[in-house]
Amino acid sequence: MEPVLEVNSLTMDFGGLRAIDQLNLRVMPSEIVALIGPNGAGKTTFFNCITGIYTPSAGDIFLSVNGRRERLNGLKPNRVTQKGIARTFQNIRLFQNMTVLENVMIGRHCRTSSGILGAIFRDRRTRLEEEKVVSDSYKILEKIGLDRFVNELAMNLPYGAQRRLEIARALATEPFLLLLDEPAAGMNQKETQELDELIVNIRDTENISILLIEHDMKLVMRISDRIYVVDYGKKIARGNPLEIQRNPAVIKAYLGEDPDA
Amino acid sequence: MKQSKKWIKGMVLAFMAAIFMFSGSMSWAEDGTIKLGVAGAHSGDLASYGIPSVNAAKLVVKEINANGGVLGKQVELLVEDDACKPEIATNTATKLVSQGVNVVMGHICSGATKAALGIYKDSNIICMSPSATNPALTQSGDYPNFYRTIASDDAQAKLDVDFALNVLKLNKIAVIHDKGDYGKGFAEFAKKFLEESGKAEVVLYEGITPGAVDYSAVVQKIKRSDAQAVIFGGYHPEASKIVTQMRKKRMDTIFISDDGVKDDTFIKVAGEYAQGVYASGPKDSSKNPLNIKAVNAHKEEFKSDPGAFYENAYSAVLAILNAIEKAGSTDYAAVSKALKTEWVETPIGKIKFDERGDAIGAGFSVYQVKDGKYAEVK
Amino acid sequence: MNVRGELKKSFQISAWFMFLTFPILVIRVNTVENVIEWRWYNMAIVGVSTFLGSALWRYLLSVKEKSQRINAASPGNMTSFQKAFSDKRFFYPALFILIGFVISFPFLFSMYQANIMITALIYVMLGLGLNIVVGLAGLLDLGYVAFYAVGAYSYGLLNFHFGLGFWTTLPIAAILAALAGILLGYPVLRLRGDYLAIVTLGFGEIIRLVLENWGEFSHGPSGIANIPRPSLLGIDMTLTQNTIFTYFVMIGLVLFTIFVVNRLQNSRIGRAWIALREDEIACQAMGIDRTRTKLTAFALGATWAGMGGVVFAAKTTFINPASFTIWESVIILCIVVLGGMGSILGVISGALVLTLLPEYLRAFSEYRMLIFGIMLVSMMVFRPEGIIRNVRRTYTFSKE
Amino acid sequence: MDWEYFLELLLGGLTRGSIYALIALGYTMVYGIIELINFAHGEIYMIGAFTALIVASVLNYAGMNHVAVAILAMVAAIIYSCAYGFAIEKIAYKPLRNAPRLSALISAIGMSLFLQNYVLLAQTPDFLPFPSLIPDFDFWEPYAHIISSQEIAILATTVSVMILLTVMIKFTIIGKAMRATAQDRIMAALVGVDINRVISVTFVVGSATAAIGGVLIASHVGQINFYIGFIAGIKAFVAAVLGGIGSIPGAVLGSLVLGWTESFFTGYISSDYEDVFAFLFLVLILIFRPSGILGRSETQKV
Repeated sequence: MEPVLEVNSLTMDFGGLRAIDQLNLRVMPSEIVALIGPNGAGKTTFFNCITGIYTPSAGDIFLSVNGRRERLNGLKPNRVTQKGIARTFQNIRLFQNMTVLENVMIGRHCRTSSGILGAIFRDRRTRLEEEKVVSDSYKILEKIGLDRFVNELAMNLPYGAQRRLEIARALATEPFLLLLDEPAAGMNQKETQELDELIVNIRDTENISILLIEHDMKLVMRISDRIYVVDYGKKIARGNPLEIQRNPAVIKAYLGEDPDA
Repeated sequence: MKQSKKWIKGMVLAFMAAIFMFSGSMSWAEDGTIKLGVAGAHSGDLASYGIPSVNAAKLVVKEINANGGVLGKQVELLVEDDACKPEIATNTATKLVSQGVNVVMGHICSGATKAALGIYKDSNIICMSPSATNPALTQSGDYPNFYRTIASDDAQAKLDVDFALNVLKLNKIAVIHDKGDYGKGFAEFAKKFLEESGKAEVVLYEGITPGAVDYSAVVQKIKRSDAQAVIFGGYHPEASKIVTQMRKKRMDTIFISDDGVKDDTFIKVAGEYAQGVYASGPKDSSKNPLNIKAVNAHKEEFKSDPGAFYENAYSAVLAILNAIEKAGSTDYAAVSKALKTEWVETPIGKIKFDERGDAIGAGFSVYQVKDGKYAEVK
Repeated sequence: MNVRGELKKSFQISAWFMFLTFPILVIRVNTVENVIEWRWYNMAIVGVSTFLGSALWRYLLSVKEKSQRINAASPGNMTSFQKAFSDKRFFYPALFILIGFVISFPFLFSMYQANIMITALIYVMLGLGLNIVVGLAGLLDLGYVAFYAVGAYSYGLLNFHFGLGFWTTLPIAAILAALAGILLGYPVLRLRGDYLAIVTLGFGEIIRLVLENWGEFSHGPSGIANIPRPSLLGIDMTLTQNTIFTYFVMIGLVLFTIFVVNRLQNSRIGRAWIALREDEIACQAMGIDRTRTKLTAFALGATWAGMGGVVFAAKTTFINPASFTIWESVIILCIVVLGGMGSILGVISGALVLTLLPEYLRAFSEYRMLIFGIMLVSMMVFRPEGIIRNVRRTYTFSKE
Repeated sequence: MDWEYFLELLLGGLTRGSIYALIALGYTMVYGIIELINFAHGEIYMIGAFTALIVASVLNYAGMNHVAVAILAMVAAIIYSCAYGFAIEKIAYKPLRNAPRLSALISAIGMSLFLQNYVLLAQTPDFLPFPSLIPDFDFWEPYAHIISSQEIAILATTVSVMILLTVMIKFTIIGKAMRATAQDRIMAALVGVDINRVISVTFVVGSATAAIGGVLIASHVGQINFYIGFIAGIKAFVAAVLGGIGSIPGAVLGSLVLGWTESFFTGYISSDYEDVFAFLFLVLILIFRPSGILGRSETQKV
């Protein structure tokens, strides 16, 4: 089977600083892959390279969907999203002054097409499309469990709900691959548990592959099919949770220093 | 389809009927006063050109009212600000018209005057400006209701150019302007007259940015052009900067300018460097008893010397009120006729108006700064 | 205790202001005539007025702080005004009265009132247009006046050279302004915040300066005169009739603007603008094309300025570059922010306040700009979110 | 190539640039700390010049000697400008610290309008001659046509103010607090920086530079009115952005570049389109360097 995401020797330099060094990574269809590593290891930079916020200095990024393999290097972020990669952000980046529903509706933007004239004249096609956007978005919120907040402003949501809204918004773009940047950061035990179920649920029902960055090792070990460990931009280990837990390099570089992280 | 067209037609008709019906009833009842509108820049960065005209109007009206008014009626002043902006000037003009003014003294800036004149014209109101010098105002024939007590830019430019060519016998001249309505208008005419004369070459023609902190680059350019003289169209703040910088660079290029520079502030600011500068301005009437009286009245009432266009405004008010007196009413046609036929004594001399609305008798002469004062060049 | 403390504070502030205003308010120098005038009475006025003023100021500030604590922004928290507005029993009669008033306005009041109302309505249009750029898309544009100038000069020049009428020019000017919006928007796509502001300010000035200097094209600083007023089927109208007619033209145009802006705002494109304003990175990550979204905002914002410019030229019958200075952009920006960014009703009230206020302040003649300045500062201090806060649309769903 | 002409333009541009720089420094400081385009900064410059004029006139009237008058006028201008800057911040900006940034901008615009009209009404709408506080030294007379002593004074002041400010920001405690506040206001407050004090000091220092600029420039130009602040302010702000707003050397560099641009464009092409070119130049610079010449290019945290 062809991997959904295939990253070959990706390198990213900032001036003299090498943030990512020759990184290879694969995500297979319907797989949950975790990317872990100490702070500053280059994980978020890796996400930014994939989603087009940064243009990588070297290496290739391929996305394979329905048998078509496309190179993503140098595409603008919105094009990457359109191709089928959605993401969440480590420091929550919701549209604070929009309602929860509208946040999700924004996610539908790239899957809809009505234009200026449609907006002004509200022809039948635009009306139908708009109705569909609203109902689709609502369905997503129901699924994520945020439907009771529909008309709240995003800024007024509790912290855990904001994280979930980020996921809902990303799902609305109909991705094949979902990148989650520390989805459990700042959540309590119960919230993490719920998130855990949510992620697995998304994978199971939607057939979406998931690549996540996470510091909560319990979560990572519970849900990941495979784990990549990076340090100083380099991959130091790869394997299933059990292998990783036993890997001496990982224990030395990461778990050993800070087992609770 | 047909149905809807009919519907639109009906709407339009009903609409027009409403407009005609109501607008008919909006005439203004005569009351016991003659209403004189005074419009111009009374706020903003050009206020200093407008406020003296308000003072002039106040003083004239005060005196005339004390002596029994005009046609036995008291004169009422309606003062409105236009900030020298065309868009505000239309509001000012409609406000004055709505208040039922009989005549208007103003506006100060040519642009604002042009915008307001259409409204006065449609309302049959005579408008006399003390300071709007744009030639088109009288020469285009578009504004039969317009008069002014100041000469137009082209008349002034002609005077300055003739002076440079015939008296000073110059043959290389730089023409500089401040890009403004007044300055550029003046400079364009100066350039045209110079080129038509064939006697002198325009070696430099440039606009400078008003309000800039210095003009050294333009001054260098003048120096390099080898001009014998600069003809400058604009106002005194820029003129004094240019003159000062020229003199500091030890250039003795002759400086000839317009009415906007013939201001005592220019001499004060430029100090010793002002010496020898030529500027055209209204004919010297400082010996005219009416002028002396007007200036003294200002000093007494406002405790300061009158500012720009004070005499012109004073004369304009006198001319307007005199014409109403002679015409026996505020009727548009009668007053127009009186303005064109009746001579009147004013601080700028004995004047009446020609067919186009320019004052006859309010000539210009060239002045030169001598020992800190403008003296008429004979 | 508290009263004494407050009194003491007021005393200090009043003493501070007496010191502050001493040279400029008390001494007047005239270096032309070398006269110095001492005006001690001004100091007394300042002392008393700041004493009272500072007490009031602090009182209002404390009120504001209290209300802020209670009032968290959320769509459920509408002002009483907005609540009344959304109440149908209240809304329809109010709307009816408003329509009646709008229609009868020029007949009830003088031509002057109709005339300044036209000006106000032009600014409503400009405000709504700029609201798309600043309020919705969050692009700080300090050169909006450029498009206004494009509109006004389109009419002035097309009429001068080709004799095109008001109604023909209106759509042409709108298109030209939109094109100008795209043209100016393209190079500044990468800039954000204040850099964008200063570059757009530069563009505004460039347009004005070109109009001023390129006399062969634009008639230079002396402007274009005798621009015809709006016409109706070639009927000859007196000035008063024409003013009334222009008033209704403007009412129509404003209604059209409100209609279109309202629809845009609640559409796919409108949501993209708001998302762009809220977070550019996240917006792109959601698959929104930043370039296109920004350019549509610039273009659609500029369109209204273009049409406003045509009406402006027709109304004043005379245009010159001096009408399109940076102050004009600033005033339009003030309308948007003072009214309430992103809120149509807010922008309308902002425009009415900011254009009618200086006119009605004419009674204070030379003090009016001073009062205007104080107004702006105090409005922002006590109500930084503007007169009317933007309220997000809510949706209702029935649980299945 | 006419070298003398080139040199003259270079010097002219240098003077003009230093004039912009004296105003731009204050702009850039305030912007660096609270990210506000302080529209009223130009007005503070104007008030400084007016205060100096008033004080100088009164003292001259009282018959004091020339040097004392110049010094006292300058000191008074600085004191009053600082006081105004301080008061403006407290009234118009401080209550808006947590409000949307545009609200603060509008407040600044309102303040600017207010101050212009305040001086217009309290003093005069006319231009007033400004006495030359810096004398033309006799020994310099032979070279004065190349560069006058006043121009030298302006140049020297610009350079020393720039150095002083840089030293202050780099090495003093308050300077460190300023940098911390500029980086992250909340974090700075958490580690014990008194934000209110830092912002007040910034306004006061910014106003002091504006006052020095106001007096020197007015003395060079020889006339002032209530409107000079607005015109100069816009140009100075453009210069500050050109150099990279928030950066002290950037403000000076931007000002000089702007001064030279205008000077050479006028000299070799035409002064008709001088400002058009200046603005186009700004646009071009910002397109290729979106944070100005010396501005830190913001790497966005995602």
